[in-house]
Amino acid sequence: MIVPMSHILAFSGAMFFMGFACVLAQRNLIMILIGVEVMLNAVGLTLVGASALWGQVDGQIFVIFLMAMTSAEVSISLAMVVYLHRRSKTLEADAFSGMKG
Amino acid sequence: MNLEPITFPWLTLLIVLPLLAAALSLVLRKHPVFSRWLALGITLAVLAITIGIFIVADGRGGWLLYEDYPWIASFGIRYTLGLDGISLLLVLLTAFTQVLAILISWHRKYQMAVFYSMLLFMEAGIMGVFLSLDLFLFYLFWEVMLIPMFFLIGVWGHERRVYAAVKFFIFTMAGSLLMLLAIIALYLLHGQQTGDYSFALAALKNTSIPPALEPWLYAAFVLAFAVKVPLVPLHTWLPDAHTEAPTAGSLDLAGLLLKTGLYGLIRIAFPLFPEMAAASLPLLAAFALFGIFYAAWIAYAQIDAKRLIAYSSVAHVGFMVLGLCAWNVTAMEGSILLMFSHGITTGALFLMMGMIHHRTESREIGRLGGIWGKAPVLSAFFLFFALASLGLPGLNNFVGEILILLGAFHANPLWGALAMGGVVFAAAYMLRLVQGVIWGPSEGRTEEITWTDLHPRELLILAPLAVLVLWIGLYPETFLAPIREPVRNLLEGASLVAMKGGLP
Amino acid sequence: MNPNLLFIIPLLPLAAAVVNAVAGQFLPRRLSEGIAVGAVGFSTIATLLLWPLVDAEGVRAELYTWIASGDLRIPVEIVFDPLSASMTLMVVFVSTLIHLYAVGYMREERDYARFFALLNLFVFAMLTIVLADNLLLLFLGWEGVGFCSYALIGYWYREKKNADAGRKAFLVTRTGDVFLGIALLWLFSLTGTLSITGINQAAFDFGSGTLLLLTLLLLAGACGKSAQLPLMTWLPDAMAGPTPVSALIHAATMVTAGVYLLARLFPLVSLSSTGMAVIAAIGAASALYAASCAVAQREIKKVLAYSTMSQVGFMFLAIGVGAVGAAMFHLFTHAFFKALLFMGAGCAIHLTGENDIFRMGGLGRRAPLVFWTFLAGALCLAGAPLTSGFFSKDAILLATFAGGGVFQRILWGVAAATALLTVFYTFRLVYLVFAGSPRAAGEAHRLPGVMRWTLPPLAVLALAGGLLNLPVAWGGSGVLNSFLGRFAGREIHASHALEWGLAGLATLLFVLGWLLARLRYRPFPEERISPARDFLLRGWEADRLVSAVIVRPFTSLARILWQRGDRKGIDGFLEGTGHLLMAMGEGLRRATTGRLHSYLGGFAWGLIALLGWMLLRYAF
Amino acid sequence: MTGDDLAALLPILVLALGSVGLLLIGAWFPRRRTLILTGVGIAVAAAAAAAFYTPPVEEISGLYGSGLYARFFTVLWSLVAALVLLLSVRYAVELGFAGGEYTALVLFGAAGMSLLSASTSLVGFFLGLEAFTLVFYILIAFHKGDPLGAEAGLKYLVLGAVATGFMAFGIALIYTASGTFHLPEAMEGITAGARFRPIGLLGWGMLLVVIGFKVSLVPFHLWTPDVYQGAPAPVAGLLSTGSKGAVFAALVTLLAGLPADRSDLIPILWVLSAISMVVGTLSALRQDNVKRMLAYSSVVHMGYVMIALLSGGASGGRAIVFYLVAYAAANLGAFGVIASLTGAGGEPQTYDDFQGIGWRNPFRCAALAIFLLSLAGIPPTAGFIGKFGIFYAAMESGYGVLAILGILASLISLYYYLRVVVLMFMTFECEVDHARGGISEHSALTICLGAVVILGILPGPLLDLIAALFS
Repeated sequence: MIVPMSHILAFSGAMFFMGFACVLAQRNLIMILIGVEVMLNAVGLTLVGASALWGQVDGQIFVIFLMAMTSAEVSISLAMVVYLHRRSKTLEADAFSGMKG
Repeated sequence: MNLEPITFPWLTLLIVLPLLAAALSLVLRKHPVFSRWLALGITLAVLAITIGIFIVADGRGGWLLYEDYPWIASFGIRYTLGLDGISLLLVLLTAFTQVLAILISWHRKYQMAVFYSMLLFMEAGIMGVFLSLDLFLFYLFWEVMLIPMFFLIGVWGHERRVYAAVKFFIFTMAGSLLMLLAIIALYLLHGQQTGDYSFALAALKNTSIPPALEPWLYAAFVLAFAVKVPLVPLHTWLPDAHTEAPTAGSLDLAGLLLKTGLYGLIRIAFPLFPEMAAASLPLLAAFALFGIFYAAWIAYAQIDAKRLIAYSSVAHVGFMVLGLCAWNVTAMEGSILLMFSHGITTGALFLMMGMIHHRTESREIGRLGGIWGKAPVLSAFFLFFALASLGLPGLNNFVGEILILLGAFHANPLWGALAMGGVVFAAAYMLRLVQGVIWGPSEGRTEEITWTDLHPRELLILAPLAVLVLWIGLYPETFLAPIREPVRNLLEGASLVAMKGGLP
Repeated sequence: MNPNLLFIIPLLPLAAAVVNAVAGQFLPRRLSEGIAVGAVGFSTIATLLLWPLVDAEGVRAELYTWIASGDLRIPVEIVFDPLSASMTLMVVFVSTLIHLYAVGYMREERDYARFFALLNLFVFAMLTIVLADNLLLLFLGWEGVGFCSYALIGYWYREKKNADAGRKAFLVTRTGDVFLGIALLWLFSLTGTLSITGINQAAFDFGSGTLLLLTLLLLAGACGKSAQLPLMTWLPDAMAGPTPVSALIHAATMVTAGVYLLARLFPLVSLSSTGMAVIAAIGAASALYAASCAVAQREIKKVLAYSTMSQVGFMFLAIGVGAVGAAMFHLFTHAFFKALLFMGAGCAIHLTGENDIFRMGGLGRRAPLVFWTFLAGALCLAGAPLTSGFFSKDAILLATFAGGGVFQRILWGVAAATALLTVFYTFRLVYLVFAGSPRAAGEAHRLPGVMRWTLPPLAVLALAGGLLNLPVAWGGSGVLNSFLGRFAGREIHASHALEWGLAGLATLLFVLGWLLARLRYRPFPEERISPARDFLLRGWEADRLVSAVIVRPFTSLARILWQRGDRKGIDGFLEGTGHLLMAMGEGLRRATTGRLHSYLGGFAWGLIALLGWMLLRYAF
Repeated sequence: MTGDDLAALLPILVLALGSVGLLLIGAWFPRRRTLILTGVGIAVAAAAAAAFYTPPVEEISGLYGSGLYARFFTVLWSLVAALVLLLSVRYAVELGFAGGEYTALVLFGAAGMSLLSASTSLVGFFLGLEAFTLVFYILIAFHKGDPLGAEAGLKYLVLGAVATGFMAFGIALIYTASGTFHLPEAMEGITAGARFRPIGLLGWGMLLVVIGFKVSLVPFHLWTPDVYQGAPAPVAGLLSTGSKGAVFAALVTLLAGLPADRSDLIPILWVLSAISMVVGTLSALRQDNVKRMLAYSSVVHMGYVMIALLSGGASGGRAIVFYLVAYAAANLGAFGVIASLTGAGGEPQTYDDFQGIGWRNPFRCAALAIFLLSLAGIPPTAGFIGKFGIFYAAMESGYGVLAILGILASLISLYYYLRVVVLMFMTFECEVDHARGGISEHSALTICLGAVVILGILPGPLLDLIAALFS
């Protein structure tokens, strides 16, 4: 393997946490979803790297699953975003706080 | 265990009959009159069975009746019921009390069928507690009986009923949950030592418990029972519950529920941990003595007549616990007899307060008074039971109390002497009650309403109680005979199960 | 004769009590009264018929075993020996007369069944005390008479005062009962039996400290029932009950139960000389105290109540100096003349509608029979020479004086002073009630014949009662003492000269007291109010003392324990815990803000904690 | 994939194909009642298939087990789905749900839960979990007219998506460390002796975040009350029972692969369990909305289950499974009662809505009372036996402190359970009529009630069956 696994892990880890940071920091729903997407892609990277490390295709197959799943999730997310926007004319995540306590 | 073949599951019948009737009564909610007669019929049937057993048993020792079936095999839980003299007395009391509870609630209007159903559930639960010999089963009944009581207080009680009901429930659960852990621990210890995973009381008695663990397990058991007894300072649920409960509920609470705690001490806590029990007796006695005075003292300050009687119960159970702590035949027999007697006298007082409250809609000592002039028969009964309660010789409580005192004095002169002082306190609050209710000028509520003296149904309730008061007071042998051998065995630490019994 | 027949004596009144209690209200009045009186009357006859059974050792009869548990066996067993037989006879006889009297006295009461039931029950309980051969059975009677006394004092329950008086009587006597009860527990613990005979036999083996304590406990019990210092405050209040009750319970029988108890257990009691001294001292002190109070009383029955207390004090003194015979002698004579006085007082109250002696007067002419019989009783009480009271009191004084030591001499002095006071207040009473002109304003009643005609027999008995135990010096043979035999206590060794000397002194005291009273009260004096009189009127402020030292602290402590202990303490702690939990819940509830980012924050913090822990785990 | 594999997947196929079929039919034939009842039939058929058809293989493609354990949970979740659908019949009509889609989603969710419970591979785990998570994204916000439903859906969606990221990353890390997705090899692969390898442990940490989120363990629980409140009651019932139970079922398999000494993981689980019990209990105290109270109560209950999970071993596993069944019956019943009381005015949620309704709706309120008592662990209900099993397991493996914490929590929890009972039966009688409930709801509630009571009195057969799952 040309790139050591530790590098891949470090990189994808960083990417993952950057995505998570995005989720935490951003207030806009779209941006939050983008953050999630980044996290998932970091996972894909790790899986591919590990797959190469172990010389198996299992990891890569899993990446395919992941992508399929992600697309499903994104479609639902976007539907939700549209629905919410139509209802309340805002995409501020924290605007939806009708329930608490 | 090689016991005689079981001819007929009488004991199961004692539990199942009320249970079925309760369920039926719930289903036929729309037919209260039917469920009333059903309830009366079933409780009478149960009473008849217990009296039958009592007569046939005729003071014999050992297990009079015994049933044992596997139940939850994977935990080694069995359905084991057994009846010896001690439980016989309490089962008899239960059956008897429950008939009165039905009768006193005869004209209750609100959700009548459910009310009777709760009373019947109660009966099943309490019977179960007095009969179980498997700790898991015991625990199950122990908690099951709380639920109907919770509803009885909460739905049909007086003004602060919800507070009282919730307090009652949480208080008693607080004690018993820890007991559950202790039961499991004991079970595991026994299983690990012998390979026999069983909750049977007889088996668990032979567990050798690590010295570091033993006090804690024992404390968990005692705590559970002490809350129910209740031992001061764990008693504050009782005045609220007794006061707010409907009459039948107060009757059951005072007459039966408190006894389950004492019964637990006798049947379970002491035999399971004989050494710990012996070591803890002085401490328990100190609490009991403190309780006798503390509760009596507080009773004296009460304005609400039911609350006064409730506190008097706390004082009385102090005597009973003291009797257990004396750990000799006389005191122990006195204790058990007093358990029975107290159920009758205090139950009767609650019944009478119910009758008075039914007429006057007041329980306040300051607003009652002078009832003798209006309803002499009722007042005479009231006076009679009050006297029994304050321990007048010749009436039932005296016998139990004097036996306890004699035994306690023998065990420790200071206990006996101090407890003897408690009788003045008893007289003080009881006479205050009598004074406030039946003597004095008839003012306030007494004057405002038109009085009817006891009607036949009420007379039917009170007359058997009065007969029992005199019976126990003058010829206690009938009720001492059945407990003689169980008490001796308990004191000698002999395993009860080793003996064979069985009615023909 | 079958000894079991003895049970008829107590059971007849019991049966009558039960009948009257259960069915009395439905029976015709005459029948109810007839049952009550008849039962006691038949008891008297039974006692006389069974009299031949008495022997020095006592005849026993057992009905059944009351309680049996472990080593304890309490049989319902009675013993008929000279002591109990003579006491029984006195009780049933006086009871019969008083029951008869009560028929007249309660003529206008509608609630007669309750009265007679209780009165009969009382007789049963009293007889149980007298006849019981077992301390626990005795205790049954002991508490039983306490209850009857309670219920009868509060018979007119509509007035709060009466009911309160009853309660006070019950509580104070029960305080004494506690000590008796402790003695009982201790005796059982020591001897393993509660049989009086057994205990008296076993008493020789007790240590002196034990004996002293036991004696003091028994004394305390006796003091409660007999209204001796310091448990005496209930007796004056007990006069709130109907007069027959006062006559029967609070003069003739129940209040002497303490004396009887000590007499029964004399073999035990006498072993402790210190204990005996305390008994004597209590008796003398009570006698003096009560006499001093009697001097200032205004209500006729309270004068008699204090005089009862005083006379019972004499009996205690007699027991204390070992003269059980003298004590019993005085007990009997006192029962006759005090019952007589109370019944006479009842007639006086009936005739004038008044209680206050300062508002009576002039009754001597209106009701000569009542006057003469009352005077007979008064002479006995005052100890006029040759009356029964003279002999019985003299026997006590003699026994005290003959005791020899300085202590006994002091007691004797006190007793003599008391005797003087007794004469004074007795004649004060006689003069105020019967002399002068009528001052009564109350409504007068006609006196039923049955009330009047019960007085003469008692008067005769009272005057002639001295013959019962006429001392040898007077030509008698001490019948009672020799009948009592071993129950009569110690022999009194005194010369005839001393006896005569003391009798002369007693006569002197009588004359002196009479003259003083005559001087002061023969012409009706205006009532003088002085602090000293008030002090005595209120019984040396004993009630106030008890109220300040015991009752009020008791009540307020009760409230404090309830409010501070139960409510604030235990419930407060629990509710506080509840509130704390609630507050924590509220805090956590606030933390759930509803905003998405705080939820994500929860994720982040959780993750940081997890990762942090793992880091720690690997770093170390 | 062989024919045997397909045969082994039969129950799942019934659910999934049925789901698809209903979705299609629903588009042309929008009879809600018929569709939903058909869905019930399909779920029952799936349950029957799982129960009575013994599959030819033990494992399907290295992803899912088809042994007794897997079949048991398939039966359980199919039945839960059937009950949820039964409870939804009237509810869906009342609120105008699209019957075909709703039913299809519930069935599909049940398939996902069954797969998750059966997973023997991290991939299977991921797919099963995601299958029903996606379903819930939609179901929670299914009531279009309800703004709270949308809000709940959003909250679940965002948090769920983040959680998915964590799960995937955790799985990736474990794969990196062990080189396999298959269980238990993957778990064996990330440990070296008694210790975890760092990356493996990191992966476990990530997984725990997700599990904590899915089963609502503190501090990942914050969404729970909002989502329960906003979601339609039957959906909340499915969410609180099925989704959590399935995760625990899978977790038992996951943990089984770890070596006996899990000292790296145990403190974490211990703390999670403890703070879940404490925080959940305290938070529930001050609620005035029954669904939120049930949400916090589920936090506490998952804390209890964690005790059993920690205890491990046969008794731990048995306790978990029994507890899940008991909890499912009671909790589903509780939400079912809320659903059945729902009328045109919306769901009765606040305590005020429950004030004094007991005697007007005796059967359902009595049932609710019994469900709550079961949740409180009071005999003779299934909840008691369940709790007994858990404390038993805890004591057996020496988690006495946790057991005592659990006891204290259940003691305090009595307060909020009883409060609802008190409100229903012990206050004045209310004059408002709630919905009377349809026959389907009543039958579903009867089934739940029967399960709660019968399992409380005669738990023996089920316990024996569960014991067989682990042998």
